[in-house]
Amino acid sequence: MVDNNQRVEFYRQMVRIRAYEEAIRRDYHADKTPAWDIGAGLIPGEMHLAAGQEPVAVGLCANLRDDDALTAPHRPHHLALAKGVDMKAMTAEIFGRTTGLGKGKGGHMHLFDPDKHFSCSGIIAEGMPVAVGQALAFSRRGTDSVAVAVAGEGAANQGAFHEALNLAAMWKLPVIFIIEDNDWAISVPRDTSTSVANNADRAAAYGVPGERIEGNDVEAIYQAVKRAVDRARSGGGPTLLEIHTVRMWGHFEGDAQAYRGDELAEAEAADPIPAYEAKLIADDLLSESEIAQILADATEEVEAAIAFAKASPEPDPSDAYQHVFA
Amino acid sequence: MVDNNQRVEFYRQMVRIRAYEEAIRRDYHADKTPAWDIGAGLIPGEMHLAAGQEPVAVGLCANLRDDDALTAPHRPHHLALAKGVDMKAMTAEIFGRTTGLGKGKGGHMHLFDPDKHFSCSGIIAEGMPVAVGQALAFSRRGTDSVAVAVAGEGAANQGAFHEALNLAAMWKLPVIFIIEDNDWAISVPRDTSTSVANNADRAAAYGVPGERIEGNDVEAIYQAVKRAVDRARSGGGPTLLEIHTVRMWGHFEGDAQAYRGDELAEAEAADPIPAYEAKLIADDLLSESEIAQILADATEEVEAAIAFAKASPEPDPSDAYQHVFA
Amino acid sequence: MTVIDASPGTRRLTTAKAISEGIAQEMRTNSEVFVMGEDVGPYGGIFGSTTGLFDEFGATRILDTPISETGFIGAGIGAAVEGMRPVVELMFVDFFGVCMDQIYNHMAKIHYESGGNVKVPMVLMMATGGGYSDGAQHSQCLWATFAHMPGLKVVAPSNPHDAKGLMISAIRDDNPVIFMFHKGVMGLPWMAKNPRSIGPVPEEEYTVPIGKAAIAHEGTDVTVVSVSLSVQHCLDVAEKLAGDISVEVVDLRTIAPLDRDTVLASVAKTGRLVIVDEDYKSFGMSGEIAATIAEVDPMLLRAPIKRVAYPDIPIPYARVLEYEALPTRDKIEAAIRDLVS
Amino acid sequence: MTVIDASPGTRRLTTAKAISEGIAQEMRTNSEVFVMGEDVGPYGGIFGSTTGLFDEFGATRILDTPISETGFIGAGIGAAVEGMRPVVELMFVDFFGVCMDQIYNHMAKIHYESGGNVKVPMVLMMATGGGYSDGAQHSQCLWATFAHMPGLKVVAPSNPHDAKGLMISAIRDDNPVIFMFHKGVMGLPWMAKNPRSIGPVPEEEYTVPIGKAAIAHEGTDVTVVSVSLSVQHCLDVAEKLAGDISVEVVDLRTIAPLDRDTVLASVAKTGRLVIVDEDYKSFGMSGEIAATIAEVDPMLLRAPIKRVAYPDIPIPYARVLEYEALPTRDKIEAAIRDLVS
Ligand SMILES: Cc1ncc(C[n+]2csc(CCOP(=O)(O)OP(=O)(O)O)c2C)c(N)n1
Ligand SMILES: Cc1ncc(C[n+]2csc(CCOP(=O)(O)OP(=O)(O)O)c2C)c(N)n1
Ligand SMILES: [Mg+2]
Ligand SMILES: [Mg+2]
Repeated sequence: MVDNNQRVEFYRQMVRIRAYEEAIRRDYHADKTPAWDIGAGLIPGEMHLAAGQEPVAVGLCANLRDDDALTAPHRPHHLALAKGVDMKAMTAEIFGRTTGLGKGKGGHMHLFDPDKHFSCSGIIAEGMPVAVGQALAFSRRGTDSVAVAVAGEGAANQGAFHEALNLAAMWKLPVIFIIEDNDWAISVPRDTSTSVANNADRAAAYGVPGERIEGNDVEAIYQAVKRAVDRARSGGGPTLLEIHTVRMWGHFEGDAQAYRGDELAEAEAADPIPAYEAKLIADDLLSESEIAQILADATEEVEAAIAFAKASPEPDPSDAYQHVFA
Repeated sequence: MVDNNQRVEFYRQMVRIRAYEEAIRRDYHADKTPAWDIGAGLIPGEMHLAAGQEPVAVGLCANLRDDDALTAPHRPHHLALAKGVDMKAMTAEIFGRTTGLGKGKGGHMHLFDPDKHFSCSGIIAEGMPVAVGQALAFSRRGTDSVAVAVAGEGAANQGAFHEALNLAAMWKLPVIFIIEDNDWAISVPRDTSTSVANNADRAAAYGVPGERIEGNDVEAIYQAVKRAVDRARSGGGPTLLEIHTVRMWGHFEGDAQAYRGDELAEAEAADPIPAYEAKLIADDLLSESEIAQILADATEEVEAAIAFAKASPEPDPSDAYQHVFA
Repeated sequence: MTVIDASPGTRRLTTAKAISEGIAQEMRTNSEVFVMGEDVGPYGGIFGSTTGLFDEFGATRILDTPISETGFIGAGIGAAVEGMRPVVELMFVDFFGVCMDQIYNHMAKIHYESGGNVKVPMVLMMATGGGYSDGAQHSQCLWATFAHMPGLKVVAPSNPHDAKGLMISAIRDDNPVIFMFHKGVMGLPWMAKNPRSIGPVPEEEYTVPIGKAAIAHEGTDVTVVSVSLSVQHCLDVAEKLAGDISVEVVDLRTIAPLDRDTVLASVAKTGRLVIVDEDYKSFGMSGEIAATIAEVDPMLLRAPIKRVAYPDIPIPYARVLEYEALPTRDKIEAAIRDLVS
Repeated sequence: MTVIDASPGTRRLTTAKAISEGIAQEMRTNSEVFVMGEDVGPYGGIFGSTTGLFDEFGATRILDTPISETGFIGAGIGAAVEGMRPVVELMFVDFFGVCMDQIYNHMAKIHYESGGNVKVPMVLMMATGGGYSDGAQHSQCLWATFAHMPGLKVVAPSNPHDAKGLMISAIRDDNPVIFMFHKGVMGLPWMAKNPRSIGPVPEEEYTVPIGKAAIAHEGTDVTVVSVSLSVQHCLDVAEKLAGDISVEVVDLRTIAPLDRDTVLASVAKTGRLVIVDEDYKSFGMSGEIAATIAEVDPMLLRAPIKRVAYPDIPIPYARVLEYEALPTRDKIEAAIRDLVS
């Protein structure tokens, strides 16, 4: 059972993440006029947002400590925020400023926060072996920290998935592999790319527990991850979880999504936040005014982070030559 | 049931392959004196022989036609011979002669016979996707040819294994994936590299049939492959078979095998050929004189191939610059 | 001599459209040609290289794949070995690291290892280049990495005309061809672009020869050798400087095999050489061109060569950092002026 | 100036033993160092780079891995990011294609992308080179491929002394270092070798600086720049020609970052340059060295440079074909004589 305070906290975190993604979306497009120009504006480049996938990040990270590691894929904001990465430094990175996590060198797909053991990569599935190595370091040092690798359902068809699972299973390392199944890999639907309906079935190929969580339900996700984290912390080795979620927006900003057809309207209707809100209201855990307050707080934090980013200095051109080598 | 003629033919093929591997072994070491020098002699370079694994090649290839494709790994002789690759041209290749399959450019890990749709590669598991592509071509053309990918049990931990299986399953292609489990990947025993005891269990990760065949028994192998080939030819898609076999010799010639301990004696004792011979004798299918004749025929063919190779011209140095591009 | 026919009334296409038209025309005449890759189907290719093909040829000839580059590039090789002519897309060159073994140990070498008995007639196309803040893992050029590997032909057109002609040549070639299109030359509606990314393209099928550079702009004072998007910048600079400095722009079009003769002839004429390369500077294309001169006759050079290449740093995200590193018009102009003065 | 101490009585080791000794000494003093790779355990490394380590340090610090290069190199990166110092072996450089993404998109770039906040102190060692008929997939050098990628240091020693010192430097370096050992310099009992593969190695720990070339043989008539096994051939030729032609042999030792100053100083002295490289000729190391001269001052050269490099062909199996292509002593000598005459 998830206690009531925690349930409200889940809601708060999901609202916070959504407020973040909406604000980034707004600012991403703000100065790309008249039409979308990928390289223009205050936030240039590719932008992969995670609206709809908040339950995964929140349910997952509620089980993690700062000393646990998490490797995220190209769609990382929800995970970074839930893992406790500083919103200001992360936003500044997305705006390419010197105050950013990577001093403007990384960008939105390359957010590194060593204090929170958070990292990400734009190459599909390639964060998975890295998490295995973090878990290896933890276990060699005798700590009970765990490492989490998050990847999309499309990533489960990459060789790196297989190698990472086998290695973690073989060495019984404290790794939790999370597949975020949002039904799509860019324009390719899951059922034309993946030979099994349930990636958790692939756990059998490594002799590790596997579980698929339907419903995009933050509490069910929290519970399933909790079982996996407990197992990993106590030396029980890795777990593979596939979490069915929803990609409410395009693959990246600017994606016209013609390929989605009717499914798009369904996806938009499957927004997990109002659904969870309704539940909490029904359970008498949230009032209208609390809801408004949560949203207001989230908005304030997000806008402050964006204001911080915008007010931060741009790098000096010569900074480009720094940090090639330590 | 395997008919009696076929059983004798299985025996004949296994003897033929063993005679071949023994002769290559002899000639490989013949002029590497006083001690093993990998680059010296008439057959230089790495040499991976398959003594003990004959039942796999013979049981497998008895199900294949010339128009079926087979991609073999770094240990290819038994498979090539069973698939019908010309022994003389193959031997000449191993001796680096102009009459060789690749005019001396490929060597023992790179045997290509387009007429038999046979190829191999020295890179672990990387022949598996190629077989998928051959099957794709067959199915696009509407033929009932099948493609077979053979790889060792060590190869089943490579990403390419996973990607090839998923792709073949997704597209329901006529591919038979054969894992030759000889318990070792060079010096690394299977149980320290592979997180499942049975690679056939990995078939579940792709929703395809999987079967492990114990006993290194050519007839059981033949039957299992037959089911898989029939399924593939009739549009039923891929199958994953793991065949437990034995590596009687070193990983490559020159391998001192100190890491094997007692298991080595067991492996040498597990020679499948005398065992099968005894069975056929017991079933009254072979007499002593027939056995002697089969061996004599095999030896004669093998020695003729080696003589052909030795008598064939070495390439002209300038040939090195030919065939970079078609 | 430039092969671009710019006569008025000629139909103008984006490079993306020119590529997909080239593929479509080959597919109509040769049933062995098919296309495979991520998002090449209904989406039409992330950078538009397969736009419209799915509608015309359907799912049996335009195959969306899982995210399994080793798997599907290997499958392309297998199909090619059996005589088909796959056109396979690796979405970004930056992803080569997950599938390079298939590319350089198999696609590139099978023909040689087989003593010429097996052919691998396959096109592997991929997007290259930066300039739009896509960061260190999505902005590279890396052509030298492929050109360094024997057995691969590597082309990188700078304009729509050459793109179509090179694609048709690549499909018809019996060898594996790496076809690199810089995102900046594709003429995409959603990316800032040089007008040169849209240009005249004949309707009919035609080929542009692989292995032949073009003199994209004739000149006598200085030779500027470049490839792909940077050629557009070089042409802009050459036109700007015309009357003042006479710049000869060599568009390599093919990186491997390198058309050394055209480079040497131009340098013999001008005595000065600037190499402009968006790929990393060291151990790359710019070095190879310098070596070509140095091993034939360094005395051809009246002055040291100049390299305007990507410095040896990972590609930074922030625009100001990325443009510090990119080979921009300003840097090209400065290098030319420096050399000629 | 050569750093090899050849005073009589000095202990002599093979390069393989020198490498494993360097690793062992670092492991004794730093518990964060561990070794991972295929057959690095009881087998001791296919080319002997980890001989004896398993006996001393056991399975918890010397980890045999599955054949999952992306998996275990990625795991090395993860461990390094957490502050450990993994020494990871990729058995043959030729296998880089199955795991290059981890190497160049992750190991090489994380430090930069993180704005310097994350370090990846990792050694990735691998065997290179041919000459013993191992064919197109097991005989390559490919150092230029790694050197072309920013963020990687690439070393390739030519002798036991440098191998130990460079290994210790590499382990202590806070950056990823690619440590390439040519099989021919390892001093293996089962491979024909040059006596230079066994040599004096101090017992104590010492470092050889990364990024510094050595003048392996002083001379005044011609500069020969090379790396790894080819340096041994160059030294043989230099000694043979001594009295007749005075050859300066520059052993780069590190390929990236390249010690351009040492090369330039030598060429400034001799006016003649031969580059000897077992890696493929085009788009590689030889080009970069040529460019280094050409962009500083082509007038340093009294004659065109010569490249004795692997031609742009896949590596053939048959001995006669392979030796036709390899940079042999005869070819090096001929190039030198040609240049000086
Ligand atoms: C190795 C590799 N191949 C292809 C891509 C291009 N790519 C970026 S995101 C993506 C789809 C990923 O789908 P999924 O894993 O389901 O994650 P999602 O985007 O749905 O969150 C693709 C193909 C990549 N970044 N890396
Ligand atoms: C990608 C790759 N990694 C490593 C190697 C080196 N290698 C050659 S054979 C081999 C062991 C293969 O074991 P297995 O697949 O079981 O086949 P077996 O040798 O037992 O037939 C290894 C590691 C290689 N050739 N390719
Ligand atoms: Mg997805
Ligand atoms: Mg095996």
